[in-house]
Amino acid sequence: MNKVLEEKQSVVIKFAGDSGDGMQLVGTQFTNNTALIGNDLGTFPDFPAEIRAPQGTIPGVSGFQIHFGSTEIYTPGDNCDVLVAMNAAALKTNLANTKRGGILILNTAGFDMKNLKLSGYDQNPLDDPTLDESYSVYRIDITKLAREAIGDLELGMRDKDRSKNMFVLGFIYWLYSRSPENTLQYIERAFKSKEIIREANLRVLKAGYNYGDTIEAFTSRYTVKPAKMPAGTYRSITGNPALALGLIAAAQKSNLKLFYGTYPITPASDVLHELAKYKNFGVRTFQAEDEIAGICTAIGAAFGGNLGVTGTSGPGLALKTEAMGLAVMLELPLVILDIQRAGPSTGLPTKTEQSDLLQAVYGRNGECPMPVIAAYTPSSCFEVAYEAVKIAVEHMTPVLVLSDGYIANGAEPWRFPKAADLPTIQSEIVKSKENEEKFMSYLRDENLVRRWAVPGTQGLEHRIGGLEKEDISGNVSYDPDNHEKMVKIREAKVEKIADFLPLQAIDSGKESGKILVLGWGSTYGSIKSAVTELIEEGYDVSHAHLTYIKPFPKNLGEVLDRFEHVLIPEINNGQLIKLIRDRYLIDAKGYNKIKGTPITKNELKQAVLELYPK
Amino acid sequence: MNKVLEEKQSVVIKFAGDSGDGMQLVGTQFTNNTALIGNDLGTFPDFPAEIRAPQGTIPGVSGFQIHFGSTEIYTPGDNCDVLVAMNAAALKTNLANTKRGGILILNTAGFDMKNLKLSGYDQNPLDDPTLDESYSVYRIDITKLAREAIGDLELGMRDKDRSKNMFVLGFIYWLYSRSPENTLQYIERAFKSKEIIREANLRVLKAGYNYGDTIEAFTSRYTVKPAKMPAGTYRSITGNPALALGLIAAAQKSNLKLFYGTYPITPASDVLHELAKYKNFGVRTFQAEDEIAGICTAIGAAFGGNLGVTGTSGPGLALKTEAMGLAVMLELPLVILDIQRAGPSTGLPTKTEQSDLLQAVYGRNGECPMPVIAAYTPSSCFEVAYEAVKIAVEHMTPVLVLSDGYIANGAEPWRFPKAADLPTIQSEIVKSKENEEKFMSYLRDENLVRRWAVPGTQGLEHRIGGLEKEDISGNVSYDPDNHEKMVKIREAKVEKIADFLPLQAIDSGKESGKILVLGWGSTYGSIKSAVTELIEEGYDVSHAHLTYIKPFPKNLGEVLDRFEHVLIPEINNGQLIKLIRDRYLIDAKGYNKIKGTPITKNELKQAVLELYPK
Amino acid sequence: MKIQAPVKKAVQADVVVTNGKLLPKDFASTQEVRWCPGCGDYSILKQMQTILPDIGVDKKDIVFISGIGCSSRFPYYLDTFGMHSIHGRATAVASGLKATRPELSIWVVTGDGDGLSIGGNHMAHLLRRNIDVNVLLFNNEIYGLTKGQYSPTSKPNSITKSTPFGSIDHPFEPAAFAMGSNGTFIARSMDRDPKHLQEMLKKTHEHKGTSFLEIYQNCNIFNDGAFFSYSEKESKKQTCLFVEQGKPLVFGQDDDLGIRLDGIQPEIVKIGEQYSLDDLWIHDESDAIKANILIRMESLFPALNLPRPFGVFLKTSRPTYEVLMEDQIITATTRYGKGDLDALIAGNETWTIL
Amino acid sequence: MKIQAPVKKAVQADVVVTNGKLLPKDFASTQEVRWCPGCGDYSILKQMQTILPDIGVDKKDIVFISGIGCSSRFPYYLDTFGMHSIHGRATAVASGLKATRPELSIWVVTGDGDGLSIGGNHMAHLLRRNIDVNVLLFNNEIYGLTKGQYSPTSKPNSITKSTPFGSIDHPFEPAAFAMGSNGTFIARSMDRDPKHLQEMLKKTHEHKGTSFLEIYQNCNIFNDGAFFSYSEKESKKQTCLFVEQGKPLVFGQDDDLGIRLDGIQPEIVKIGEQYSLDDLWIHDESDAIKANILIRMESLFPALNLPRPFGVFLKTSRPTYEVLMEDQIITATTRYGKGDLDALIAGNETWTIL
Ligand SMILES: Cc1ncc(C[n+]2csc(CCOP(=O)(O)OP(=O)(O)O)c2C)c(N)n1
Ligand SMILES: Cc1ncc(C[n+]2csc(CCOP(=O)(O)OP(=O)(O)O)c2C)c(N)n1
Ligand code: SF4
Ligand code: SF4
Ligand SMILES: [Mg+2]
Ligand SMILES: [Mg+2]
Repeated sequence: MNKVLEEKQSVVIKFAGDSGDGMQLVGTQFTNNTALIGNDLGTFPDFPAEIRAPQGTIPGVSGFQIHFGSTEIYTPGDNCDVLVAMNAAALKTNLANTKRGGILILNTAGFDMKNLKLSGYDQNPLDDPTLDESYSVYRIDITKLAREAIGDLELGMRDKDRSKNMFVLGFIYWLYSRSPENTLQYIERAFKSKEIIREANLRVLKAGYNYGDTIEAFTSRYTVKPAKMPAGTYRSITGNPALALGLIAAAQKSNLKLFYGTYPITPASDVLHELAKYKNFGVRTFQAEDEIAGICTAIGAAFGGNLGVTGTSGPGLALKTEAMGLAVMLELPLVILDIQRAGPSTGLPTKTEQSDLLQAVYGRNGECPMPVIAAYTPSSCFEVAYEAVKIAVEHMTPVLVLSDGYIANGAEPWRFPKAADLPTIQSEIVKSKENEEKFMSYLRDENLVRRWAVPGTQGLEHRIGGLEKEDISGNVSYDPDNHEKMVKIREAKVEKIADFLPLQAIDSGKESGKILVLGWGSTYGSIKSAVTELIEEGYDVSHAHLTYIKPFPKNLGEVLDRFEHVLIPEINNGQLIKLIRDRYLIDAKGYNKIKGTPITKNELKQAVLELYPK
Repeated sequence: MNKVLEEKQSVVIKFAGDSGDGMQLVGTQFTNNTALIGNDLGTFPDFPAEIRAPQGTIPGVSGFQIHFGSTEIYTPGDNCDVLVAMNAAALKTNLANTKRGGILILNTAGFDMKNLKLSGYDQNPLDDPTLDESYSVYRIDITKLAREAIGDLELGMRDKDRSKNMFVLGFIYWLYSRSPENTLQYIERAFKSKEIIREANLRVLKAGYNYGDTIEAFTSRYTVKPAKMPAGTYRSITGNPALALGLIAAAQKSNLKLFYGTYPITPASDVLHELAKYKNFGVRTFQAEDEIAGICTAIGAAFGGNLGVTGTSGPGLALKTEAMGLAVMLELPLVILDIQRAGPSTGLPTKTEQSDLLQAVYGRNGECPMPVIAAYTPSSCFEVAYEAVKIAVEHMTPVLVLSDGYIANGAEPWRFPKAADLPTIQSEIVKSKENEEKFMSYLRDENLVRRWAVPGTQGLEHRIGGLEKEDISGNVSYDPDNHEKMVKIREAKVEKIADFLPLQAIDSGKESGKILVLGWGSTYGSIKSAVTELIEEGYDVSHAHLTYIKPFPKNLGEVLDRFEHVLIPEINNGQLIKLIRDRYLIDAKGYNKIKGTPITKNELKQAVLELYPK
Repeated sequence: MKIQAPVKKAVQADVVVTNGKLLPKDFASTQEVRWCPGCGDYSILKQMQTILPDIGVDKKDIVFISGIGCSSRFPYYLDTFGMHSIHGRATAVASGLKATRPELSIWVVTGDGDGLSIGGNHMAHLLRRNIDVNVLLFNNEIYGLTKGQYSPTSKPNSITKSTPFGSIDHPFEPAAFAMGSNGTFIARSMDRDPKHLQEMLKKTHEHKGTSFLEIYQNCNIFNDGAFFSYSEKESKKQTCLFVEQGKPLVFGQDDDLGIRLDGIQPEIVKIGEQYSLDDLWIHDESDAIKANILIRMESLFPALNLPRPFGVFLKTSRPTYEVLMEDQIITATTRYGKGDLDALIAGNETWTIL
Repeated sequence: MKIQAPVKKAVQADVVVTNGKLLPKDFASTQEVRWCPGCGDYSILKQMQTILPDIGVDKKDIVFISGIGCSSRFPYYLDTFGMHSIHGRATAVASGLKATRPELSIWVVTGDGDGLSIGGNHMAHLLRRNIDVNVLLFNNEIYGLTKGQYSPTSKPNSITKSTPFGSIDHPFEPAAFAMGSNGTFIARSMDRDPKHLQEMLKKTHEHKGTSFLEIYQNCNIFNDGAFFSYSEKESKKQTCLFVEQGKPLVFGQDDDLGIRLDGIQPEIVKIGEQYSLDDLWIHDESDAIKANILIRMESLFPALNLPRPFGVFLKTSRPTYEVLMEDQIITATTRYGKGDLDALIAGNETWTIL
C-alpha cells in the first residue's frame, strides 16, 4: 500500500475484449460500484451485431466505456484515460480513442500469433517501444494469473478462463481505491447454486485486487471523490429499464392495467424482458407473432380500458405504421416506443442513430397526427414514458416515444422520485351516458378529447373503426365536409396538447445570444458538456433541448428568434432541422454524424466554433 | 327534327343515380363517344364505398361527371349544365352543383314515397314549382318508357329495369346531336352471347334517342364542335390503365420481363386487373397474400433481372415501408405505385386525396432516400410510369409513383405516342466482371449507380442484403466511417438523378411575377383552368406543376425566387408545402381542401385572389 | 372532463336486463345495413341476432371485432361493443382484448381474404395460443369489397377480375389450415341453413378456447352460387354430410348412404344390405386424427365423390392463453406480494447523498 | 455505364466447370463465418456445401434467400447468389424470383422465428402455391439473434429472456403447419446427423414444388441441448424414428421396436414374437392421411411415448405455380400472338385530328 494516491476529477475507462470475454459484466459491476460511492457517471456499452462474433477479430470486439467523476458528468467521455484491452483486436479498435499519456492495461495472452493475425497486426504491439513513449503500458498475463488463482478448482479450462474478467475488475478496483464489496455480493447471488464457479470468481476477483498491491509496476493509485450531486437517494439506471419502470409507475398512478404487446428486436427487447419480470404488478406482456400483432394487441387492450403499450425499433416501427393510423382514427390511448438504431433497413442493428424522427412524425398514410416525444438521457426515459402515458390517457391519443440504442444501454445515476410525488394522471373511463339518448362516441370536451367507453359498461355499447367518423356520433360518415372537419379536429387536438406542456427552456447559457444549439434525444449529454465548456471559455452559446417534438412547445418560435444562429446536431442526416426550418422559416444549420456512435463533446465544440460569428 | 340546334363551347353533364342504375356505364359510353367526335374532355366518376349501397339512399348515389368542349378542357368542371337524376337521392346530392338555368332531367319513377323518404325529402321536389324557376326541368318516367320499349321480351322485370340507363344515354345522344354508333357496337360486343339482353339494350337506347325527336318538351338540341387539339391520333384513357400501359411499354423498351406483385386495394386494383390481361406481352401478375408479400415478390423478381413493380394505396403503402427500405439498401430497380385515397387509416376508401406525400418521402426507418414522382392527369400516368421505370433501371433504385383516385378513374383524350418514339431506357444487366478479382457488387459508375448482376451469370455470384454494405465490395460492414459514407452516397445518388431530369418549367403565365401557383399531382387541371382564366382577367399569376418531388428539379429554387408569393394548393392538410418551406425557406402559403373531392377551379381562383397583393 | 353535449333529449335510464329478456331486435344497431340485396351476410346477421339473447351473456359484455371486407361490416349492425379494425388484424386486436378482459365474450368476424390472406398468420397464432375468441370466417371464395378478385379459397382456375385467364393458386382448405395451427374447435356451416347456422354459432360460443367456424356465404354479386350445390334443396342431401357428435356419418337423398372407415380409408356405403348404421364411422369431435380425415377426405380422395362435411369437426380442450396469463399474475402476486412501486423504482442498490 | 474499378489485379478467367468438378470448398464464400463456436448452424452449412457439387446444378444458377436471424446469415457463407432479406419475408422474395426465373435452384433459409412467427403467413401461402423452392427451417426453438426469447416452437413453460415465469403459448408443430397449408413435401432432419441431413437436403432439392425441411439445430448459447435426446448416441435409437419410403417403421436400441397402425391408432410393438416386420406400418410418402398421423402422433398420444419421426413424411405432386404461370403466358401468346405495343397503346377506339 505504499503507492501514491492521486486524486482525479474525472476519469474515462474503457474495458474492451472479445465478445466472450465478459467485458459488459465488468463494466456493469464497475458502474454500480462507482454509483454507490457517489460519483456522477455516464456509460456506453458497445457490442457487435453477432451473438458471438468470431474470437479475436475486429468485429468481435465488445466494449464498455465509463466516465465518472466528482463533477457533473453528461457523457461517457470522448477519449479514455484508461484502456483495458484483453486482446490485440481490442487494442487496435480502441487505441486511437485513448488519451496520450493514458494507461494501457494489456492482457499479454491475447497477443499471440493467432490474435495478431486476426486483428491484422503485422508486428506485435506489445513489443513496440513507441507505445511506451505515449502511454503508461502495463503488460499483464491476465489469463495465466487468473488460472493460477484457481488451479486447484475442479473446473474445465474454458470455465476457468471465463473468470479472467474478474481479475480485471479486481485490479481496477484496486487502482481506483475501491472496495469490491458490491461485486463480491453480486457473485454470491449470481452463482448461489454453482459453488465452484462462485468460488472461482471470488478468488480471481481478489487475485486481481491483490495483484495491484504486490507488483511494483504501478506507482500510483487513484481516487475520485463523490460528486456534489443534489441531495437525495440515487440508483444507477439504463434507458430501457427506465422506460419499463416509467410505464409501470404510470399504470399504477392511473389505475390501469399495463399491457405490453411487442415483438423482440434489438435494442428494444430489454423493455420486454424487464416488464416480463413484474407480474406481481399486474403487468401483462404479450410476445406477439410480429410487430403488427404487437401493436394490434395493444390496441385491443386499450379498447378494453387498459394501458396498451407497444415497443420496437426502426424496422418494426415501419411495420406498425398502418395500425398507428388506426389508433389515430380510434382516438384511443396507446404508447408506442421506438428505440432507434442505425438504418436504413436492417442497417447496423446494434448501433445508435436518431434517424426515425421523420418516420415518427410523418410516416403514416393520410393526415395522421400523433404526439412524438423523445427521451434524452437514460434516466429521462422514466419521465418520458410516464409523460407519454399521461398524454395518451388524458388526451385520448396514441403517443410515440423516441429513445435510441445509446441511452437504452447507457447508465447514469438517477435520483429517482417517490411514487407519491409523481404527477397525477387523470384517466377517466366513462361509466354512463351524459344527457344523450345514444352514446355519442366522438363527443369531445373543451380540449377536443373524446370519452373512453369500454366493453362491459351497460348502455355504452358503440362501434369504432378505421373509416372516417362522423363528428360527435362516431358513426361512419362519407360526408365531405365532415371529413375535412375531422382532419382538422385531429390535428387541432394534438396541437392543443401544447397548452398542457412546459414552455421550452434554455438548458445552459443565456436566454438570447449568438448561437443556440438545439438538440433532441440522446445528444443531450454531449451538447450539454460542449456548451458548458464553451461558455466557460467565454463564448456566447446556449443549449436548448427538445423533449416535445409534436406538438412543439408553444414558445419555441420565440426562443429560436432570440438567437442569431441555430445549430441542430443530430445523429442522422438532418431530420429535426427539416421540421424547424419548415415551421419557423429560420436558416438553422445542422451538424450531422452518422456513424452509429454518439457525437462527442469535442466534435460538437468544433461544430459550434465553425458557426461562431467571427 | 324541327328543334333549334344551339352550339356550345363546353358543357358539363352529370349522370347520377343509384349504384345499381348503371350510371358509370352511361358515363363511360358517353365519354368514348365524346372523345370519338373530337371534343376535349375530362371526367370524374364518384361512387360509394359499398359495393351496392342501400338503394335510394344518399350514400348509395353513384355519379359520373363529364366536361367536354371545343376548347381545351382541364377538369371535369365545377358545376353542371345538365343533371340527370335517376332518383330523389341523386337530385338531392347534386342539385347544389347544378348551374342556375341548367337542365334537370328527372326520372319520375325514382321519386316515389319510398325514394323521397330514403333521401330525406319532406315534399316531392317534382311538385316544387320553384324548381322550374331556376332550371329547365324535364320530368320523364324513364323506367316506364324503358319497360314499354321491351314489353314483349322474355326478361324478368329486374333485367328489364336494368336497361333504363340506355334510355338516358340514347336521350343525351339525341340532345347533343350525336350518333350512338359506338354504343350500339359496344352492346353488340358486350352481350354477344346474351341475345335477349342485347336486344333489350339496343331497343331502349334507340327508344331514348327517338324520345327526343317525338316529344315536344325540348325546344333545343345542342352541338359541341370538335376541339382544336394538336393533330394526331387520340384515344380516351383513365389513369390506372395508363399506368399499366406505361409499365408494359417501359418493359418492352428496356427488354425486361414485367412482374407485378400486388394485393388488391381500392383504388389501385384496376392496375392489376389491367395488367393481368396482357399475358401475351409476357406480363406476370402475382396476387400476393398481402402488401408486404406484394413488394417482396417484386424485389425477388428484380433481383432476378426483371422489372419488378408493386402497386397499392395508402394503407398498403404503410405496410410496404419496411421492404421499401430493403430495396433502398439493395439498390435494385423497383417501381412502387401508390394510388392515393382519403385517409388516415381506412378513411374514405373511394375518395381522392393527396395525403401520402410525406409518407412517400419520409416514411421509412433510417435515412432512406427514394425518388418520388407524381402523375398529374390521367394520360400523364403513362409518361410517369414510363419515366419511373427509366429512373429505376438507369439509376438502380426503387422509385415511388404517386397517383390518386381522381386521376385513376378520370378520363381524358390522349394523343398517345408511337412505341418507336418513346425514350430509350438503358437497362444493362452485367454479363461478366470488369478487371476485378471478385465481383464488387457496390462498385459505382460516375452517377453513383451500381451494376445489376443477376443469378445465372457465371462468375458474378454475390450476396446482398439489408445490413449496411461496405462501399465497393458490398460485403457486410459495421465500420462507422463506411456507414456515414454509404448514407451520404445513397442520398447523393438520388439527388444526382436531378442531373437527368428536365428543369422546372412554368406551365401557364410569365416566368416571374406576383403569384406562382405551385401544384403537384391531380390538381393540375384545376390550377391550369383557374390560372388561365385569371391571366385572361388580367392578373399576374403563373402556374408551375411539379412532377419530380424527390429529387426536386435543380432550378426549382430559382423559379420560386422569381415570384413575390407562392401558393401551394393541395388536397391534404399541407404536405408539399412543408418540403418547399424547409428546402427553400420561403413563406409559401397553402390552399387546402380535404373533402375527398378535387379542388374546383373557382375555389382556386378565390384562393389566388385572396393572396393577390392589393 | 367537461363534455359539450349537443343532444339534450331526455335521458332514458339504462334498464338493467339480462339478455334472456332481450329480443333479437335489441341487438340491431341503428346503422342501416349496407350489403348488396341478396347477400348471404344478411342471413348470418339474422342468425347471430337470433342466438345472442340466449347465450347467457349480458349485451354489455359482448364485443365484435372485424377486419376489412364486406363481412367485416358486421359489427356495425349489432348493438354491442365493436371494432371495425384494419385488414387482417381483427384476430390480433381480439387477442389483446381477451388477454386483458377475459370475462368478455369476444367474436371475430372475418372473410376468406381478411382471415386467410393478409390475416392468415394472426389467425394461425390465435389458434395455437387458444385464446378464447369465437372466429367466424365468412367464406365466399372471393374478395367482395374490392369488387371481385379471387381469394385464397377460390377454386383453382377461377376467372375473376384479377385472373382473366383463370387463377393458378391452389386454395387453402380453411379447416385444414386451422387443424395445422393446432386449433381446438373447428366447425363449418352455411348462410342458407339458418337452423344449422344458429346451432353452430351457439357451439362456437360454448367452446372454451379459440373456436373456428367457417361459414359458407354466397356473394351474389361476384361469386354467385359458389355453394349452391350444398345449400339448395335439390342437391343438398347428396352433397352435404352433417356430422353430429356420437352419430354415424349418414347422407344421401333418403339418408341411405353412409361413410365407413376402412383403416384410414373412407368409403361410401349403402346402408341396409351389407352395412348397418353401426358399421359406419361414428363421429367423435375429440378425435383429431379422424377430424383430419373428415376435413381432408374430399380433396385427398377426389375419385370417391365424397360429400362435404358440415358441423363440428373437432372440439378438444387445452388451457386458454388468458387463463394461463391470469394464473401467472396470481401466482407471482402470491409469491412476491402485490408490487410496491417505490421499491420497484428504487431497485436493488441505492445510495444517498445528503 | 462507366465503372471506376479500383481493383486492378489480374483478372482470373472464369473457368466454366460443372459442379460435378467443384468441391465443397468452392461453395465457401470469403466471408468469415460468424456463428457462436459450437452452434449447430456450422454442421448444416457443412452438409450443404458437401451436397451442392452433386445436385447437378451450375453454381451460377443457385440462389440462397434468407430472412433475419442467426440462421439467416447462411447465404453469406456460400459462394452462390444470395440475398439476406428482411425478417420473415424470404419466402415472399423467393416466390417472386422463382415465378420469373423458374430455371434457378432457389433455397430459402429461415428460422423458427423468421419462418413461423413473423413469416408464418408467407410460408403458408408459398406451400399452398407450391412454388418450387426449397425451404430449410432451422428450428432451434429459440430466437437466437435477439439473444434468447422463446419462439413459436419453444416447448410450453420455457423459461427464456421474455418469459422469466415460463412461456404460456402452445407451440406450433412445424410439419403439421406445413400439412395444414397443403404442402407437397414435408421432411425433418437434424444438425447432428450429417449423413441423414445430407440425404434430406438432396431430397429437398429433388422435389418439384415447395419442399419444407425442418432441421433441428442446437443453439448452444440460448437453448443448449434442446434436441440432445434425439441427436446424442445414448438416447437416439430410442427416441428417433427414421422413416424411409416403403420401409416398416422400426426403432429401438436394437431396432427391436416397431409401430403398427390399428385402424387409425398407432401403437408400439415389439418385433419378433407377436409381430413381424410385415405387420408394421409401412411408410408411404404419398399418403397424406398417414403422413398426418406420423406428424402428429406424438402430441396426440402423449401416453404412448412414441418416438419422434425424421425423414420425408410427405411427398406428393401437384403442378407448381411457376409452371402454370409460364403455361398461361405461352397459351396467351399462342392464342393472341406476341403483344404488339403500338396496338396495345392505341386500344380499341381511336380518332385522328388532322
Ligand atoms: C391493408 C389493406 N390492404 C387491402 C385492402 C383492400 N381490401 C379491403 S377488403 C379486402 C378483401 C376482402 O375480401 P374478404 O376478406 O374475403 O371479405 P369479403 O369482402 O369477401 O367479405 C381487400 C383486399 C385494405 N382495406 N387494407
Ligand atoms: C421487422 C423485424 N422485427 C424483428 C427483428 C429482430 N429479430 C431478428 S432475428 C429475430 C428472430 C430470430 O429467431 P429465428 O428466426 O428463430 O432465428 P435464429 O436466430 O434462432 O436462427 C428477431 C425477432 C428484425 N430484425 N426485424
Ligand atoms: S359484394 Fe358480395 S359479399 Fe359483398 S355485400 Fe355484395 S353480395 Fe355481399
Ligand atoms: S445464438 Fe445460438 S443460434 Fe445464434 S449463432 Fe449462437 S449458438 Fe447459433
Ligand atoms: Mg370473401
Ligand atoms: Mg430460432
